[in-house]
Amino acid sequence: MSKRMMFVNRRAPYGTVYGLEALDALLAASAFDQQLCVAFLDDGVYQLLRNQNPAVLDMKDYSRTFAALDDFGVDKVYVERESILQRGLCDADLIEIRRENGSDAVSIMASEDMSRLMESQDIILQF
Amino acid sequence: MSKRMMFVNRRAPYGTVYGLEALDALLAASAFDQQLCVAFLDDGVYQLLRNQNPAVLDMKDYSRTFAALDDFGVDKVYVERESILQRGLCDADLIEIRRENGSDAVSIMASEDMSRLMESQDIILQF
Amino acid sequence: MLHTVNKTLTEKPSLLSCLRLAGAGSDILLIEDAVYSAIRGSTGARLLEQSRGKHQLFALGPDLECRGVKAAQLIDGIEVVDYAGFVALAVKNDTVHAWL
Amino acid sequence: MLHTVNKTLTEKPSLLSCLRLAGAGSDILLIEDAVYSAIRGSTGARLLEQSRGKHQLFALGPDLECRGVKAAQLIDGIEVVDYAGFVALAVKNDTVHAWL
Amino acid sequence: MKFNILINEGPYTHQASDTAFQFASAVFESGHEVVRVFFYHDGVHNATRLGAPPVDDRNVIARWVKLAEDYNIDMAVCVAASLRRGVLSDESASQSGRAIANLDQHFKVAGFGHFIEGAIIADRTVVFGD
Amino acid sequence: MKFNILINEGPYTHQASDTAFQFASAVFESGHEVVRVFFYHDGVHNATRLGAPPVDDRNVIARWVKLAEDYNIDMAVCVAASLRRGVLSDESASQSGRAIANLDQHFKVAGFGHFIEGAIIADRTVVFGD
Repeated sequence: MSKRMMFVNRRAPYGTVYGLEALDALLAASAFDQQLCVAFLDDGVYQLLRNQNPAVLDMKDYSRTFAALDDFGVDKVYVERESILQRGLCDADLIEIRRENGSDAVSIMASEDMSRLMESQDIILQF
Repeated sequence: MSKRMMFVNRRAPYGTVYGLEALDALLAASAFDQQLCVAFLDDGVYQLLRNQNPAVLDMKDYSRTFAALDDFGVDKVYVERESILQRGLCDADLIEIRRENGSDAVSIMASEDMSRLMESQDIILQF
Repeated sequence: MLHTVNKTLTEKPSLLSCLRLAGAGSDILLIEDAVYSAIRGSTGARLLEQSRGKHQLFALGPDLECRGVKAAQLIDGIEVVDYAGFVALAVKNDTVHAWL
Repeated sequence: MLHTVNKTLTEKPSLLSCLRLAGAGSDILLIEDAVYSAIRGSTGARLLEQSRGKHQLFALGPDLECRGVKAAQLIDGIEVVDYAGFVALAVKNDTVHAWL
Repeated sequence: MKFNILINEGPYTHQASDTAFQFASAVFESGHEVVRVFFYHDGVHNATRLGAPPVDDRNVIARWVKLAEDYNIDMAVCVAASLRRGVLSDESASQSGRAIANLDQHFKVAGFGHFIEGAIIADRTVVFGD
Repeated sequence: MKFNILINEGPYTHQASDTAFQFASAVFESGHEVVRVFFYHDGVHNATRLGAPPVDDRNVIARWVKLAEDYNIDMAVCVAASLRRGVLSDESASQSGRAIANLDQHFKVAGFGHFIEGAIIADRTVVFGD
């Protein structure tokens, strides 16, 4: 019986390594036959900004891997709308993540819906 | 020509090691002939609460050393009043720190005075 | 679901996110530095007081004692538990969700 | 005095403490994650806008570029500097005060 | 009931490892068991055998080792996180061309999948971080 | 102008060491000099010689070593902070009864007073942390 596992990103990229290592962890988890999803809220939404260029600081642009999440069997990406708005951002500022069939893997949702989704998980890991 | 150096504690004790290591650093600095002072603001004021008992978690009660700061030549301790009040605390909740001559080493001051004091330093180290 | 929070609001805003997203009826346990947020009159306590109807609130006793915070200083409606109580809460709830 | 801040308000409230305690006329440089706080419409930006008369505001360009934040997204009155500009600010001011 | 534990921060600097240790001890005292403790991010520093804390302080690593021995807990550090931070087993040392290793022998090196496997077999997963 | 630098966090986990490195490089490019870099708290992990980051990532420690060699920077880790965290020189290893040491040879071990001395002789002290 597989478990519902949510990987929650709440921190900005580059200032700390948590975002990068969260993605490493998610990819490792994708090898198991579980029901995985990934969520971005609070400063975690900054991880999805377009046009990142960490090469300027000799760092890796791991945000490019988000576009390939479906290849790893992770096809559900949830983003909290309030977290986007509170940061002066809008949906169009975020990168697109599509499934192999072309459909949008990203659901931008209100806090209440994010809350319900969280409550339905078996395992929640925050990074 | 000696320099004015301020050690600023802005973090709570025990949740992280910064407070303990700030005190170690302050004592090491006291061996040099500089004008040292120590300030507590934001969550740093929790370091001065009475009746700490970290032995319950097998940790060291380094707050006891504050009472002996004068022995190390540190006789100026500044605390921001706003930081105390914002935490539901009052002056009486804090430990006493006295100089060898019996006078009170602690000055509890308003933000504006703390600001002026900070601006007069040559070196400021936050922990 | 059991939610754990380990920082004060003035260290990190994770308590805020927890209170925004924790479902009604879930348990919230304050551990480590978060126990300071239960002190009456603090910014954290005012938020916690508003959420008492929605959540059952707990604070870890050894973290309170370590920091010199007495039960009398806490807002009403916070139950103090020891590590065995933390384990019991983790057993009672299907999921333990740490807000980091 | 040059004050540096390296976190967003939603990570740690150090920008709040910096703005409360930095003396009038001092320079404030946003580095690392703090550069997000200069984005127009964010909580941090609203605070920064109120303090523009009191402080000269700077943001570290490489940290903006790294994170995909464009100059056009920033509030007015923020000067973008590179690391050489950071050094120049540290030379110009007698003291560099990092808010951690 | 079976517990699976994740520790994300190093010893001393953050309280995470202390809290996890007290929690794990209470799990056994309550008649349950901790089947696995996995160390991620800076948590891998909990597995060094070179730590020499002051004699008047607790020894966080020694405490984990004793608990693991007493109750047969599986303790593992993440391979990628530990390579990055210089926590090496004999094997990872020789693979990365280093003459010495600093991983305490009571810990093993494993991929993050080892933690996920723990999460699947355990009844509860509890995370300690900062 | 002479700069004295304090680094309070370990490599990779926090950006502090990266920012300090970029700043230090710019100090030299601007015609000034960094006389001393002192590593405190988790900053002592910047001095390990066992770090093996992924090949497609920067090597934070190697970068410091090269800069220190190019410009003759004095780099030191705090003795108390490094003992606690298991970053040992040959001398501190033998004093604490360990057979091996993991401190890179380009760093020395010193008391926090070494940093204070740097603050006294330098024109500016700049701190990088989290």
